[in-house]
Amino acid sequence: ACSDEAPSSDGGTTENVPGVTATEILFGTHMPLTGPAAAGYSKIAPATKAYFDYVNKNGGVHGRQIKYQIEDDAYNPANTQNLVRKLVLEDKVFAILNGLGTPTHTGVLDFLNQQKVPDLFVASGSRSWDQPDKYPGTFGFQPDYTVEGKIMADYVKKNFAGQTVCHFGQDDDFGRDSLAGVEKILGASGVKEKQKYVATNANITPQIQAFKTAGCQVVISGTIPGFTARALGTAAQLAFKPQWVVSSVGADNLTLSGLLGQNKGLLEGLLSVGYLPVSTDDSNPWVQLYKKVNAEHNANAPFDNNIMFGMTVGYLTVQVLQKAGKNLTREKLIEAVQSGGFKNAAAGPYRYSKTDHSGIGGMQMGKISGGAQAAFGPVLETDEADGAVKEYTEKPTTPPGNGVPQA
Amino acid sequence: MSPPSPDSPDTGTAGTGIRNTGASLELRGIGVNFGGLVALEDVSLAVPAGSVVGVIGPNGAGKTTLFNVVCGFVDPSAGTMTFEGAPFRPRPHQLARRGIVRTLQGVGLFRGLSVLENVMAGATHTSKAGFVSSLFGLPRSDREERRLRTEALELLGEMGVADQAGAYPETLPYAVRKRVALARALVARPRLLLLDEPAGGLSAEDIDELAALVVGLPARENACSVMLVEHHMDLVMKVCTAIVVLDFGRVIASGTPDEIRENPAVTEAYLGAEVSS
Amino acid sequence: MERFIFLTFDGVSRGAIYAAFALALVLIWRAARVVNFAQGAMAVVTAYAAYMTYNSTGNYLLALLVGLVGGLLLGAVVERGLMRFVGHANPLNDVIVALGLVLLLTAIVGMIWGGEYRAANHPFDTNAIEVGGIPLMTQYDLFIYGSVATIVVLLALLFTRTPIGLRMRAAAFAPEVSRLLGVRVGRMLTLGWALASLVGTLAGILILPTELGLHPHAMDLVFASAFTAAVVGGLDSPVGAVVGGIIVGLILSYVSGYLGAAVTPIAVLVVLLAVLLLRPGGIFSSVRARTV
Amino acid sequence: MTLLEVKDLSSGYGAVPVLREVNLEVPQGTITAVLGANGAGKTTLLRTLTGLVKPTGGRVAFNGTDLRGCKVEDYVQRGIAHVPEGRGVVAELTVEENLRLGGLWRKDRADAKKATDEVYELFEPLARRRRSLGHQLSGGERQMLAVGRALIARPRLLLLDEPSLGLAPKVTAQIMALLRSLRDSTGLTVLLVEQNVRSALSIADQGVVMSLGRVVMTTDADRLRDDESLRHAYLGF
Amino acid sequence: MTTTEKAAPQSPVPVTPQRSPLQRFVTAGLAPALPGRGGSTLLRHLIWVAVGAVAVYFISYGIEPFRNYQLATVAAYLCVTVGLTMLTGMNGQLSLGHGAFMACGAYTVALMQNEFSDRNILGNWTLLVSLPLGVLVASIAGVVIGMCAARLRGPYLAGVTLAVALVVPAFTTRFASVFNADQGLSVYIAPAPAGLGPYFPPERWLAWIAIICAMVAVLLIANLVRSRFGRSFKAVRDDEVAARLCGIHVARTQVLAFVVSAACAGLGGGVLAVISSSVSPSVFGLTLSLNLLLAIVLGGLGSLFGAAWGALLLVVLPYATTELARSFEMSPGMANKLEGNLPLAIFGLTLIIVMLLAPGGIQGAFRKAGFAIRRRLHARRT
Ligand SMILES: Nc1ncnc2c1ncn2[C@@H]1O[C@H](COP(=O)(O)OP(=O)(O)OP(=O)(O)O)[C@@H](O)[C@H]1O
Ligand SMILES: Nc1ncnc2c1ncn2[C@@H]1O[C@H](COP(=O)(O)OP(=O)(O)OP(=O)(O)O)[C@@H](O)[C@H]1O
Ligand SMILES: [Mg+2]
Ligand SMILES: [Mg+2]
Repeated sequence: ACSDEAPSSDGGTTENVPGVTATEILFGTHMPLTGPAAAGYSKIAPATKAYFDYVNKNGGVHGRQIKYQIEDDAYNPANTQNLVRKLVLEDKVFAILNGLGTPTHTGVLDFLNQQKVPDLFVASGSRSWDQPDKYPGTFGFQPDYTVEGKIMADYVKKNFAGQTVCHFGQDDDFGRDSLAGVEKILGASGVKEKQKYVATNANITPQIQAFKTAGCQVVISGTIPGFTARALGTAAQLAFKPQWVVSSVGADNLTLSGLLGQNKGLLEGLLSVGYLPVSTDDSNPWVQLYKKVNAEHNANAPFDNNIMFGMTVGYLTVQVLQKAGKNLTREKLIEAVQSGGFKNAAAGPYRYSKTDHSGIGGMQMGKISGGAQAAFGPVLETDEADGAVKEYTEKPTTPPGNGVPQA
Repeated sequence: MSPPSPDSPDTGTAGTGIRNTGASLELRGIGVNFGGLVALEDVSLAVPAGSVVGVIGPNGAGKTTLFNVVCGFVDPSAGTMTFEGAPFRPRPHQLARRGIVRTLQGVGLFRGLSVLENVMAGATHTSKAGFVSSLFGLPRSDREERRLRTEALELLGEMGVADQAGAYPETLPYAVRKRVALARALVARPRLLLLDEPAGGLSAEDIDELAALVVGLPARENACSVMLVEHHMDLVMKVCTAIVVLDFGRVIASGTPDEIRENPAVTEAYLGAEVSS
Repeated sequence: MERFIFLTFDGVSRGAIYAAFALALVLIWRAARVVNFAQGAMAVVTAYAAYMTYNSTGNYLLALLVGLVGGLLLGAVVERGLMRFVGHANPLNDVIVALGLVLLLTAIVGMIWGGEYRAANHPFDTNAIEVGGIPLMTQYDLFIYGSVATIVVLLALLFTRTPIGLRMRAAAFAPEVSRLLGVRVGRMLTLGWALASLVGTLAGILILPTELGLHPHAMDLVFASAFTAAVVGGLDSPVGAVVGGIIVGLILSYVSGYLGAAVTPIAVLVVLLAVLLLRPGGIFSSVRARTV
Repeated sequence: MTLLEVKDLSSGYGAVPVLREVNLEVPQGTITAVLGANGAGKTTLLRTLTGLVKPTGGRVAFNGTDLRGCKVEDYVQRGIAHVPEGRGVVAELTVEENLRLGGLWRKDRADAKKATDEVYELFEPLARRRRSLGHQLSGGERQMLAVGRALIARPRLLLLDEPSLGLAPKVTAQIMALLRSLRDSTGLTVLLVEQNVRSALSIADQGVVMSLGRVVMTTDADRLRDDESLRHAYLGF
Repeated sequence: MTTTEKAAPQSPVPVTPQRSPLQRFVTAGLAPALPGRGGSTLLRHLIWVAVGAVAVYFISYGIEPFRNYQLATVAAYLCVTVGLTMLTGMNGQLSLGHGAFMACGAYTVALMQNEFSDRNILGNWTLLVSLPLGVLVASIAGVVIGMCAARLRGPYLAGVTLAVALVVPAFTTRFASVFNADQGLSVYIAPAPAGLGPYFPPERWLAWIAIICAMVAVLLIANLVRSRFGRSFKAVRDDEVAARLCGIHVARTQVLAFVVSAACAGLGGGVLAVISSSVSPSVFGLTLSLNLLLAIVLGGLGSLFGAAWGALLLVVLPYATTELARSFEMSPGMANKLEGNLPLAIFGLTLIIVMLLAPGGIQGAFRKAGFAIRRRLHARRT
């Protein structure tokens, strides 16, 4: 059909909003379900979907059921470009939700922006998502890697004063931004040895040996779980025992002990930083709620931080939808996110506003001891610029009784 | 007849036993080693213009190696070569341009090319179409292709296989393939043609035709001399104006066919006594 | 200097494993003139078998045995059930079918065991043996050296000293002639694949503890390195595979240690080009074929 | 006694028929020369006999037993050796290994060894080049190797496809003489495809002429050799 | 490596020089080509390209934006597959690294386009500078690798090109200030010309750009293949010694084939960058290179039609398998396990089955069918 006169994506009228009908809202996402990057991450989208199913069973949002279409991009940007266009142009989704990965999602930013498709809660800590002028429809979710780096460094500065601090990072924006954050607190000279790894080369012995030679006592680590585990294993082999402080990306106790197997004892004492409740903390009401949803709608998949993450995204989305109101449009959705003030399982505040599209701004240190990971100390908050790291004092919330946020 | 001595005043043609009529190709003192193996040693010979020179000898005597030296596939460890009076350092892909073409033991046709294309490929070096005109399909390229095609068809006609122009080599009888290979060699208008066992695998009838053809080559419009390696003595005796005999990489005899036939050393090393019936 | 020695030892232990994997490729190349792009995926399947065994019994040797026997079987099955039927009109067909097999095996493994990384446990002490304060190698490294050396020696003997080896080589180079000489070419192919798969499995099991862990794609990058190693050494030579493997291991270690991990692929390419420009058939290529 | 009996044998490549109902009897202890123009189907006949080309009809009996369903690999053990046309040499193996391969299946190690030595004696260029790879050999040396290797099997029936191709006249004569003496001393049966009609007929007992995939004449070799009109009619010289 | 093309059986139909274009089209690739026949190669190929372009123009109006995007992707891949088919199918050189040449083109286009837009030089015409420049850069890379490739055969060539494929991410990481490492660059692409109307879908405009590029690539390669160079390519593949004796410089011919195909890949990469308005290294990784190879083999190596099939497959096959897998109803537990893996399994299985049943690829199967039909027609006529 000739569609010259029938623009499909202006989204200006309430009655003709892509992906929204009287009974349904359709979200789409791209995730690595297969391929080397799939480990762990493949559990996020199904968890979100499970939470949506839970909400749907409880009547949906404003009477609409939430549909979630998950596309497997295998962490290959070429696939992402293709699949996101399919989601937008062919499946006509209402919004893209929680697309995962920096390189993958970067490739579709311009497209989504041109099409004016809301691009919510990108699952990556890159700072790229927070550009309201250039990408008004894109919002981050997790604390960016610089914020994370600053918070870790702040803790190290206060608690390991005088010790030799080093930084281990992935050779991309993750490691780079993380190091930038650390150096904002400790100064460039405060980090004695900086080493990088690439995800395609699992042998990091040369790097770890460099740390040992440099006499590092604390290593702050912007690593994915596989490399956190390898770093610990390799260090042990070299009889090198620094204090590890690891980014939330690579510090999930469950994942790490799986990776380390018989050597999981090495995790003892590992410091981490997090923005969600620890998945093993059964006393946490959010964990209780999510576990229930997981059992009912997600075939009781092994419950880890990835599932926490997915469920929280789902919860936040429902909060936003409630706020956007019955007459749902893309503009209203974006306005709703920008109005901010969301509170849920996340430790820190969501910073969403007209001028700020970055996500969660607060984190809490955690520690593995006796085989269990637990958060400790205050929730800390900072920005990616030169702002100080300060305490966030608001009380944590608990979920409503039926587990579905109300408008 | 004894091998030519290096200081012989007439080295160039002494080996052939033919009066010097202006040598087309001339080899002096060629030697080749493969590791420890001496494949050729001090080989001198000349192919005068307008002659058909046969190279014979026992298996492994170095005949093919000699051809390889002339074609530049093997670098000689000693000796010099001249072609048409000028010193000559062969490189295989430039041979055709210099006027030397060689056929291979077996057929060596391109299996992915039709008969016509095979023959056209033989004249590749004469095409004046450059990369750009070929890439853009310019008239120059078309013109040259048409010329090649005409010439190729002409030669295929001469060999009596024009009706097979569109066929692929593998589907053709061996004798036809041999003819195509010959057409491919001749389309390049060589002045010296090297034939490596042209009669191998051919029937008596085909060999007779081949002989007639080879004898006629020097008299063709584009006259060419021929150097020929062959074990089929009938053919060699019939077509050659001179014969060189190699054994263990050395020239052990040379002369006219009749001289060679009578030479006891050649009989001993190569011909052997015909099996009596 | 200390760093250099350290990096050298690190490179050699890595290289030994690439060597084992490269050996598997060399084996199939010698037996069937095929570069088996599915080698990695096949090794993953058998590594899972070994993993399951070790987890349920705690017996490393038993697990190793299960893996190796599984490898033998898998190799035979792949040859008998699949590669045998591939048309040889075009040598690329083998490559494509192998790639198809990679996708299929990866998908099946993913369906059964999921995409998670699993720890590859082993009963060896991982504390490095230090010499002069430089941690040189672990017990596990010694185990690797031992296994790889054994395999190389056995394979070399097999190929050069035994009739079976001669048959395998002949069958690969000239199947038709070999059949006329009474060589059961089909069986030789199956045997070649089975052996190669066994060696590949061993390499896979050996390398896992030094990689991120077992998951459906665990061998993807190992395959690339091993292929490079095999090519550097000359695909026809088991000794070449070992030397090639160690060269690749050393490059990866030195370059990663001195220039940064990100540069390693560039270094590998440069070395590969340098080696192959000097010896287009790999370091251990035999005499150049006579073409005319 | 008939060692090899071919009845109505047909075969071809893909859909293209080449052999058309070939009938042939080869008596034990004789040499049969198969003659014919290029493309007559001689090679195809030999290839069909040893199963390299699947027959589309007819049957082959060797020593009274039907060879249908017999695997290519088994022929040599039954006593049939086939020297294929052209390069029947494993180019990547050395001369020694090629010869070893020829006797691998034999139980009688000592005799295999003896046969190998005989081959070296017979083809003395091979003895000089034991450690050379197949592809380094000259055309004729390869041919010697292929023929020699077949002899190591000590076959009862030897199928030779243009053994004289690329061989010096002396060696050709040598091989012909050898075949004759093997026939006389050991009762070897030979099916000899040759373009070199004269030398083939010089030792053959029986001549078979093929044309366009059919056997057009089977006769005594002597007759074919001596009767010029017959030769003219069938062989063109 | 000698990639052998199954020799077509001798044509049972006598080859007549004068045939209608339709007849020629029907039998193109079926009959043994008789090169050097009358008429202008350029004109003949131009007519085909024009017909194709007009057809695609109308098609692009008839389909949805996403289909237009898919069409554009097919066109981008087509640029690459024609070159690769020429290289692998006709010249017998195997490359596992063409993704890297695509990356050369793509990054050049990206950097140029962004440079233009930074200097406020806007408009679609800048592509006329960027794309050729991308082709140039890819060609230069092609010369370097091609010179090495010309010395290598079979798996050794595969080994080197594999290493080339793996180098792309390393380069972008090493020179992150230019290429921005893994994250890649977004590419400034001017909107469709205003003359096309305010609601003209950008995908259709991009599809046009891509198709024009593909047509140019196909046209030029078709010319080349029909020229003496095409003949030399095949000659070198079939028998190097004989080719040299025919006066063909083997190494130079191989380098030329490599460079031309690298240039095509550069164009394809550039087009891909344009239509997706972004570049990043993992797009051009080993997976892409292997997929390209897979596509041309499945399409059929013998002719350029195979390249077209291949390009189509690259887009359709992943899409189709995912849709197929999605059509099965599954419980959430099942779904978690099978999601992603099922399409992968179907994809792999398809590859294997096609290769076993139709080793000549799609074009080979068509060719066979064509022969059967023609033989039958011929039989009926006589
Ligand atoms: N590339 C090579 N490497 C090693 N030896 C070689 C090589 N080329 C030739 N030879 C040896 O050199 C000798 C001469 O070989 P050549 O091929 O020239 O013989 P020929 O006279 O052509 O024999 P034929 O009549 O059997 O073809 C042979 O013994 C051969 O084995
Ligand atoms: N592999 C093949 N595919 C298709 N046709 C073939 C094949 N091999 C042979 N032919 C055809 O079969 C026919 C008989 O060939 P064959 O090789 O048996 O003849 P021949 O009598 O041995 O000839 P020559 O004296 O040339 O060796 C020929 O027309 C040939 O073109
Ligand atoms: Mg010779
Ligand atoms: Mg024959």
